[in-house]
Amino acid sequence: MPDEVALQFPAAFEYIRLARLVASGLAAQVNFTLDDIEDLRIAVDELCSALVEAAADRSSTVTATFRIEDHQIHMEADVPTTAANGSYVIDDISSHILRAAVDRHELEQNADRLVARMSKQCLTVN
Amino acid sequence: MPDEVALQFPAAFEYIRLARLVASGLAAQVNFTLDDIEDLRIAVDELCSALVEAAADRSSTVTATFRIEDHQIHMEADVPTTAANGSYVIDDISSHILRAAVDRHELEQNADRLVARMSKQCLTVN
Amino acid sequence: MSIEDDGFVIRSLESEPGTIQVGGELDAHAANKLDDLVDQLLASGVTNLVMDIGGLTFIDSSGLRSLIRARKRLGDQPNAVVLRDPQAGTLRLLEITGLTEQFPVV
Amino acid sequence: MSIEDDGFVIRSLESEPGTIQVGGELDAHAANKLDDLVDQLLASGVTNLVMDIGGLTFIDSSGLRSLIRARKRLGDQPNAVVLRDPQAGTLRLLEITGLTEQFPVV
Ligand SMILES: Nc1ncnc2c1ncn2[C@@H]1O[C@H](COP(=O)(O)OP(=O)(O)O)[C@@H](O)[C@H]1O
Ligand SMILES: Nc1ncnc2c1ncn2[C@@H]1O[C@H](COP(=O)(O)OP(=O)(O)O)[C@@H](O)[C@H]1O
Repeated sequence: MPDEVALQFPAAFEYIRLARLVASGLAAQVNFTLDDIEDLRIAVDELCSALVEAAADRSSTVTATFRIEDHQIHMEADVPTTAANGSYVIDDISSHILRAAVDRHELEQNADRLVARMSKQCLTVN
Repeated sequence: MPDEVALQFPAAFEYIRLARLVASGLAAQVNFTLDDIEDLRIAVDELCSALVEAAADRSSTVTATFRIEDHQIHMEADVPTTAANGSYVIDDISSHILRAAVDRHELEQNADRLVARMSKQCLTVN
Repeated sequence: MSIEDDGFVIRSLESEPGTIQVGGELDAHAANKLDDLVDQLLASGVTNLVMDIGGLTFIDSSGLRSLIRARKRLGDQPNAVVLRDPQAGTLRLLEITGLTEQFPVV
Repeated sequence: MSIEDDGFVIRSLESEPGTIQVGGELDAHAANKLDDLVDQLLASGVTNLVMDIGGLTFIDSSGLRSLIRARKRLGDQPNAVVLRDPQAGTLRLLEITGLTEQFPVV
């Protein structure tokens, strides 16, 4: 099984920078290029921001799990929330950014939680 | 309940820098002084290194949970491991560093996991 | 007025009313603070905004939405919100999101 | 020889046999790499080590243990391992741990 790193934080915007930090720290460790790391940072930020936005309040916990396999990085993140809170849709601006930054991304509303996923193939330096 | 942030990572030394990153990111967010952040980084590093050392192998997961209350930061971290692997003791060097860096620290071997705890009162800038 | 944090700085310049310096990381958290500052400046009668963003190291869709919001509040005129000293990353993001036209660079 | 990573760099200088440049963060992960390099140099006949640590931004007990280990392998003579350009943080750590005497600064 490939290594996984997970970050859990309250559903509040001030913690999203920690998700960016962990994503870029992890990516730097496997020598992904600065361009790829920058793309990764913004994609993680966009998706985690969507989860925080969708959460009922800051007592909900966002969990973001990162996995690196070969030259791909994957994130799966979720927050407890029901579709009754309004099913969450990524707006055009965020959508454009995500499409430019990563290879795949999706938001999926399950019965009790909203799940975000993304994958990106990265180049390495050295 | 105060906010908590948790990081989970494989029990391997290359991930300890992520624990330092999260600790310092969190501490910077609440404007702790650079001196306090530096002390915090080394204490988190010493304790997480002890947990990684005590773990059977890298398939074990280290969980480090941070909590900020008033001007105190607390970490509780653990890794699954039994005393049968040899009860873990912090050596003199690490002990001296921990005593200088934080107000309180401890390692506790439970039936199925080794738990590390620390607390530090910090000053803020601004 | 100045709002600071480890991650960002948002400051309205006394010497140039309507100019806001935004440095560091303009994510959702910082964008909320920027919205507040923009509202204060609008209440004080400012009719154009200059965003001095040479020191911006990160901006996401929340940051862009904050700029769009400011422009709307100023009646969507062509020069409602102008950007000073945007870096390559910011220009690329405006391009990707089709917002280049709305934010003239000075 | 040079081992690099986002977090640290450990490099033996061809021009000065026995000198090792250590920069960045010397934690347990990096200290393992440093041990390997020290062993290589010892195998090649080096009898004294100069640790050029001006670029060190972090060192923990694992880093210190790696220095002690190198000193032991060199027979614990007073100048077995000397430090070049240690920064304030490193000096403070040596002081706290009572190791100042063992690692002369050049
Ligand atoms: N949207 C996603 N986000 C993150 N990881 C994903 C996603 N979809 C699949 N994965 C993971 O990525 C790996 C490759 O999945 P796959 O569907 O074969 O991708 P592709 O064919 O597009 O390369 C699998 O390990 C899977 O668990
Ligand atoms: N060793 C420890 N590491 C981290 N947190 C701790 C530790 N011991 C206690 N705490 C937490 O710190 C807070 C204060 O605990 P307390 O025992 O009253 O500390 P003190 O009296 O030394 O300030 C409590 O919320 C407790 O859960």
